[in-house]
Amino acid sequence: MSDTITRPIDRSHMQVSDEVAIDIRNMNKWYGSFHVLRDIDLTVHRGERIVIAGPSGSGKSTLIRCINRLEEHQSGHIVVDGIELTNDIKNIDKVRSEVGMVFQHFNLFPHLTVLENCTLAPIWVRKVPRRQAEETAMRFLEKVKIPEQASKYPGQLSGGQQQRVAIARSLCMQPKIMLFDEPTSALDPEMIKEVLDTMIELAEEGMTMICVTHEMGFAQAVANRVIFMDQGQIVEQNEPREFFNNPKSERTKLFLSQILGH
Amino acid sequence: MSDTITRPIDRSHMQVSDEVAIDIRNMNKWYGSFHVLRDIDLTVHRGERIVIAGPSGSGKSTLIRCINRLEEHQSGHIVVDGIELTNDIKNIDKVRSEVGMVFQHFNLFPHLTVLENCTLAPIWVRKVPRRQAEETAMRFLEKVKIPEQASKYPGQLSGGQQQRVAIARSLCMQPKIMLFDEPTSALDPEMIKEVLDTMIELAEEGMTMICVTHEMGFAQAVANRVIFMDQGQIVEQNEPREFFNNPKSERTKLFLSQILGH
Amino acid sequence: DTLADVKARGELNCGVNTGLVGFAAPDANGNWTGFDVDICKAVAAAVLGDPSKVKYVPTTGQTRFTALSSGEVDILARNSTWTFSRDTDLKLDFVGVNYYDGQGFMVRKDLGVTSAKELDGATICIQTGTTTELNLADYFKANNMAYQPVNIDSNAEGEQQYMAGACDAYTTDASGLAATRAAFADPENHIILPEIISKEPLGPAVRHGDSNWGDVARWTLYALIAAEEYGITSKNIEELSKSSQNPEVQRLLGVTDDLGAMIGLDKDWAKRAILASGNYGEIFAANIGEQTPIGLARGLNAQWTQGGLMYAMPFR
Amino acid sequence: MSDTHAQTVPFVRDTMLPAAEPPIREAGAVRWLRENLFSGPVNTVLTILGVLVVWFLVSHFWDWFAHSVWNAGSLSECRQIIAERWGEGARGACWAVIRERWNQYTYGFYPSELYWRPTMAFGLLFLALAPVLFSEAPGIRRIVLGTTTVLTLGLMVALGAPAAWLVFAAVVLIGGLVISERQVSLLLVFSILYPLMGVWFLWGGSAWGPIMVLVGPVLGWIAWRVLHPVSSLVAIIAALVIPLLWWIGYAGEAARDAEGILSLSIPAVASDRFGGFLLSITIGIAGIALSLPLGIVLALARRSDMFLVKSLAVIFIEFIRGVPLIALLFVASLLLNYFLPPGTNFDIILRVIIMVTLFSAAYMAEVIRGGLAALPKGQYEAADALGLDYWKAQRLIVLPQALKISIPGIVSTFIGMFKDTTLVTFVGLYDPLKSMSDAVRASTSWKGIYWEPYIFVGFIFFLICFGMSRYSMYLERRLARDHR
Amino acid sequence: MTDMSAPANPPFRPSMLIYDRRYRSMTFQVIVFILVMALAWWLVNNTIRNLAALGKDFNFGFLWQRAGYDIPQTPIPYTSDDTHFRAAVVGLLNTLIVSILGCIAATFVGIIAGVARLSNNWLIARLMTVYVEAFRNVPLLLWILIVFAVFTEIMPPPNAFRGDDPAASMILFDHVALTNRYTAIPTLAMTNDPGSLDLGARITFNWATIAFVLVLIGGWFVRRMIGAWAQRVQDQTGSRPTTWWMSLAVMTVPSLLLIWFFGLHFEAPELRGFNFAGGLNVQNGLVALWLALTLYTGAFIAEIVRAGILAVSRGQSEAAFALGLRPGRTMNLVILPQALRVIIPPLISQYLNLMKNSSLAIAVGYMDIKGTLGGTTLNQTGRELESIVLMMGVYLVLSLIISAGMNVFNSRVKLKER
Ligand SMILES: Nc1ncnc2c1ncn2[C@@H]1O[C@H](COP(=O)(O)OP(=O)(O)OP(=O)(O)O)[C@@H](O)[C@H]1O
Ligand SMILES: Nc1ncnc2c1ncn2[C@@H]1O[C@H](COP(=O)(O)OP(=O)(O)OP(=O)(O)O)[C@@H](O)[C@H]1O
Ligand SMILES: [Mg+2]
Ligand SMILES: [Mg+2]
Repeated sequence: MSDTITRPIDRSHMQVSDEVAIDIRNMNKWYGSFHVLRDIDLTVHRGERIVIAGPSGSGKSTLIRCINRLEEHQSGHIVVDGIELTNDIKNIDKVRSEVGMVFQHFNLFPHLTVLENCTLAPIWVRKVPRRQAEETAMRFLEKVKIPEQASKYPGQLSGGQQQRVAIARSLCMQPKIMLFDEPTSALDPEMIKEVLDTMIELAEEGMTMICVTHEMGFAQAVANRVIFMDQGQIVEQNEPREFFNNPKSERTKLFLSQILGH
Repeated sequence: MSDTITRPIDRSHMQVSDEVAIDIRNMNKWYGSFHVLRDIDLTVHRGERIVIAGPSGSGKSTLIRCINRLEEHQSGHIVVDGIELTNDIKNIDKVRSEVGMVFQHFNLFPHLTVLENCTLAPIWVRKVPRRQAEETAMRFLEKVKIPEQASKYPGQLSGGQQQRVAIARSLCMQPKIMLFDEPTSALDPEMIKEVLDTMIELAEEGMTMICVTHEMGFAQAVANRVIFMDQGQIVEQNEPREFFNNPKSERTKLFLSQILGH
Repeated sequence: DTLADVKARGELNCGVNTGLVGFAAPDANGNWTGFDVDICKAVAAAVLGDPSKVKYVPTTGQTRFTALSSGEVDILARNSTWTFSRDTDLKLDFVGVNYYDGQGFMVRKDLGVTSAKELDGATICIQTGTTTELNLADYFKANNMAYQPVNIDSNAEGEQQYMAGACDAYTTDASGLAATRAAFADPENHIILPEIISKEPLGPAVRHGDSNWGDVARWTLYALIAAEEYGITSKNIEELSKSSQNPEVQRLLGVTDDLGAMIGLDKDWAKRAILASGNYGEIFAANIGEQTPIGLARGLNAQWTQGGLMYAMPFR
Repeated sequence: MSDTHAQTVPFVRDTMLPAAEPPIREAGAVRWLRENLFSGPVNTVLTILGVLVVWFLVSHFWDWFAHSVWNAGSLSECRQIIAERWGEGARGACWAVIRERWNQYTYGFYPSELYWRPTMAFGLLFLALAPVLFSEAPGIRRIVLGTTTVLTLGLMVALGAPAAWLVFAAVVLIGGLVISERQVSLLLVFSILYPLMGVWFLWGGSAWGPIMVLVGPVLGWIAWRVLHPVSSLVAIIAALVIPLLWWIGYAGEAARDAEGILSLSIPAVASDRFGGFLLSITIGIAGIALSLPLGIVLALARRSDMFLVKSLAVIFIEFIRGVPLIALLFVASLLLNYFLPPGTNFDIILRVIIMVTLFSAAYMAEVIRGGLAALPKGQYEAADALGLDYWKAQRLIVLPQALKISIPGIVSTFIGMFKDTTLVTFVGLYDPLKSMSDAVRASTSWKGIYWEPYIFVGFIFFLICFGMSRYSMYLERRLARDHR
Repeated sequence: MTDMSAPANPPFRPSMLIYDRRYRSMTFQVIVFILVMALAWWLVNNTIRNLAALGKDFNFGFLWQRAGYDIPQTPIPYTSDDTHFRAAVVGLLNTLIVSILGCIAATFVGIIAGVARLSNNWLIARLMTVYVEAFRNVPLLLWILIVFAVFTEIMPPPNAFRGDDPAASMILFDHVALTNRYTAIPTLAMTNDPGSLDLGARITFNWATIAFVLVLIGGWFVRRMIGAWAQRVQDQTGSRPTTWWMSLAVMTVPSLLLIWFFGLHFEAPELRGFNFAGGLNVQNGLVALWLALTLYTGAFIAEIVRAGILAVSRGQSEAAFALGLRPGRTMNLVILPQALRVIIPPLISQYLNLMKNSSLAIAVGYMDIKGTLGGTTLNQTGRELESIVLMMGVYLVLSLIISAGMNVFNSRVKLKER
């Protein structure tokens, strides 16, 4: 499936700054007595684009869901944009409005139009006037190339369009960081490309991104770093070319052979 | 999707005998006043593997459902294994226990375990002792490569596994003919392969099969004949290589360009 | 303090029957009329100066006493029998008797029964939640007879059952029987058996523990009875209050002595009460007397001077 | 081995066959009869049985219905007319009782010169419901509102409503119709104000009462606006406490004072004059309007992960659902006064409404809980990820969807509750079914009439409930379509 | 989990009560708890003050006083000399009788109507639709009154059976008389009466009854054993022996023997005096209530059954047919087991509703617990608080028992899924 990325990518804006966007130290998480995440250490710099890969059940989703506190971690520290994630609701709210998230199943609000989906959070969380929120929303809908769908309901759109709306919805909060959890895996092959293109465009603009995906073409094209997880641990991380051509650990090799051979 | 068939196929057993398994003559069927099947003539020999293709709504499902009398035809004759399908309940019963059918949505019985799904019909229809029925069932479950799931419930299995159980369930009645109605179209791509492999194995053993499918790779690999239907009629039939490389009718060409271009 | 409450509210809450022709029933427009209703009017007139300032609260046999004790109604004028346990255990105070009644039976003439003693094995309709239920059980037990009760929760339903022949006899207070029979299309085909199996002194009741209010209710009732005794009617009352020389009448009508002040009312309280719907005799005649369809004779309810039991305590 | 067999002659069809007509036994009435009535021996027997049942019913009841009398002053007159028209011994229905007591059945003992008030209140109710019930079906909404407007105004004229109020009703209804064509959501304001308005129309008295009640939330909102920048906690507490204090402390007084300054009174009608369908509908509507919010709160509480809150909700719901409504009504009429401070004594209708509300709120909570459970978890997560807090997420994302899913359940709860309003007869209120019919039968002229009142009342209930259940089916179908 | 280095807990600040997720829910719960307790205290306090003001107390002693009223239909011996408590028990038993009979009959009616509504017979399906809609959209109270009225207005009074040329006659070989008061049915009498087992409190069971119950239970067990045996044979040989005649014999023969042994026979009711005697007179109140509850609840059950059957997708029966199963077997082995999972939970809540609705007995004078404890007893003693609390408690316990049963069932049949 690596052939989905077709056009040459402009990497001119994709520079990584020294500022730390996310800092995870020694983080552990359990579900009951099941140890899902073990001693995760990860620093993400502003402007970095990270792809997380790994077998099913390895804890990829859990990791990124910890970053905006959809899941609570039990030990260690997560600092996002300088704010430590604790049980303090104010901090959580602040982090969540800095971090956008796109889910595998889009999770659009079916009872609201596309435009309303996009303006909801700016209006109610950021307290932006409606007029202005709608203008911003239209701008982002244009960016994801579906401004003409603004007044439709999500149920009337195709999967790829829905996912792009989901991306626009997150962008409307003008987040500093975007998290993607397998954004293309629920889509039909033709639609995958639409969504990946949108994501590449974002990457070109220098957005800090963490993306769980098995689209290796995408990883090679845009990622600064690929992280491979297994059994709740980060097994290997490297820049993409090295990662694909010259994996270090046995597990990674096995995984890559399955993914690419398929 | 033609790349799903990877391994070389052993065609040594796949010989077609002269015996007629199914003979359909001049068959017509209406739903109310809608003429679904028009003048169908089709002879299937023992050991033949037939793939039926055609646009949606062309009557493919209806045709194969007529063969085991899930639908009644209104004129013409259908003779299965020497038995004419009429309203005679005994004949219908006889035909149904000779003909296995696999549905698009598996239709496993969710309240029974996999093993019970497989033994239900042998015990109650064929009056096989339970012990023996279970042994047979385990044999077929092994053949479809999921003997270890025997005591689970269908709801606990993945789609591909469920479809393989459905195949095993049909096989347990040791039918002479198997009908498949788009057996893979409700499955995720990785699971399609599992099911197709199972079907290829069956084909290699010389089972008479009629399969409605759009998996052209499968058709090319195992079919003796591809039948193309449109508007309730058989528009073209040919051996697979000819059918794909050199379609005669305009409709077939159009259809193939859509399917393969995709 | 109920009196003050009523005055402050400007309205008297009066508990009445949900519908018993002659005693209390709403007409098609919701205007209440009847023997018990007139008691309410008299009390309202005495206390508030206006007989129309009454809110009628229809109560069923089951809800009536609670309505009173919970304060939902100020006075219960709903043909309720004065009994020991009600007066004591139920914490009610009966203020007097406005109708001396007794429980009787009504049967169809063609049943051929002439005495209650012949009712052994009969099916009998009774209204639940009344003393009749208890009296009936006691009477049949005492006479060593069996019966099958049919417990019905409203008077109308009971009549319906009786008329359809679902019970051989219908039992309730004799007054009720008469009222019911009077309303039948064929009253001549039904007879009321001679036996009266219980004493049913019916009277208005108030909550236990508020003697002031009890006094107001009691003496309003007596004022109506006394008025009849002294010949004061709603027609001649104005004239009498000016001309009568009878000292008791003068006291009653507030010409001399201010009896009203002693119960927290003004001088003219009794006059207004009598004016509301007339004296006891007038009320009786207008609602249930012989001229009405119900056609009850005064009987026990005649003035003591006429050989009856109606006896107002002296106004002094 | 050859795997291309001699039999697989290539075949191409050059001319497509046209569709043919089905054979005769597959079409028309013959087919219909064969498939629907006589498709086997069992079915044939059933059909014959069914015909027999229908025949039995018709033959036994037809003459009674056919011999209907609509115009008579009493039952005996009715019987006389029947005997005259259809001969001695003929049976017949005497609908004259309905004709004569029509107003009593509809309005109870409501003062007849004020009949127009409940009529207007009922008409305006549809305007208030339109943006909720028919928000996405402008066609149906137009028909409903148009009919309501015409009917309400017509009836009001017929009932002799004062001209000023006629103008008022006309302005509101026609204005509503116009607004609903432009932007339905604006009508929601009217929906929110309607309960107080409806109460005022029905019970009358000074308009200042409802207005002062309304002032409470306004004060709360102002307090919240003012205090929010200081501290959101204080703001929330103030927004909750100030309206309460206002209602308990000053609202009554303020209403009296305002009335003194500027009188806005219409004649008051006491609760005991309510009866018949007016009573049923009043209790029903009040019950649904109050039980819905309470049900939502209970449902949210029951799904909460706070143990105490959840247990309280469970206990309450299971308790209410475990006892018969009639027992609760007896609590309302017999016990409620025990539970309140000595000396409080409030309207029996209000008490019944409270109990009916609690009762249906428990059922409503279960219905809404089902709706909440049907929402995919992703919706909650998406709301969280966007930074919406609990209440905002509930209000903007969860409830709008959950309520929509639950509407069929809510409607059937309402049907059940509306039917149950007949039970108020056991606490001495004049419901249309038993008390009112008993009252009618207690009069000399209609004594002994039995079936007609029951059939009439049953028919009206059937119309209303059947209408509602059809509405919910329509909604179910529409929702099924909306959800892809 | 021992190795987890907990994040350095920030020191506690009061603002954390609101802003810290862990404390916030606690704060909220404490507030709710205080409010609820305050409300409860307020209610209880009011009640105490009100009772004191009225000079009443809260005391269940009245239950042991003489009741003084009669009850038409008593499943256990009861006279007006018995206590209010016994009256309440009679009421409770009456509630249970009508509820259980109602549940059984409503289930039958509901299943038949539900299946008939799905029938491909147009006429039957339409008739059932009319039935279901009529009962679901009209208040139950009205149906009770109408059914009751049908009995009182249309059935003949007992004395119509009198005379040489009676206006009415008994049905079922002169054994049953339908009157406008009751249905007189025959009682069972024995020539060899074995006497009764006395349980005290004047509650007795005839030994013959006990013998029948035991024989039936025993027969049921034997039947199950036969079933298990048939299953074993089928498992071994593949063909299932026909067992219905064995089951039938096991269920009937011992009972027939007992009937012969005890000399059991019907004693037909006979008109004596005003009423029928010698048989059992089943009050019309009970019959009407039972019938109305049955038809009303049956309409709801019909919808549940219909929905349950529709919930099993068509694919299931097609798959079964394709395997060669006959329609009857398909119903038993495939459709019903799945439909029942869908049907039974709402079915049980209908049972609950029926039990609660039986409190409308008050409308037809059937003395259930609402009629005795919550009606006459309450009224005669004026103990409304105690009576109603007790009565609600009884209903609550009954409901909880039923819903506990439902929960057990639900957790047992839950489909296993991923
Ligand atoms: N709520 C939960 N309770 C208990 N265990 C859970 C929960 N959510 C996830 N898990 C388990 O935690 C592990 C990690 O799950 P996670 O969803 O993070 O995996 P993943 O790497 O994203 O896999 P996939 O590629 O399938 O999405 C899995 O074994 C899963 O079964
Ligand atoms: N029960 C039915 N009643 C009426 N029309 C039907 C029925 N079942 C199918 N049809 C119609 O008959 C035609 C043929 O249906 P069929 O399911 O055989 O098509 P198909 O070739 O299998 O299509 P698909 O690829 O979508 O499965 C379609 O137009 C369909 O709408
Ligand atoms: Mg995942
Ligand atoms: Mg198909």
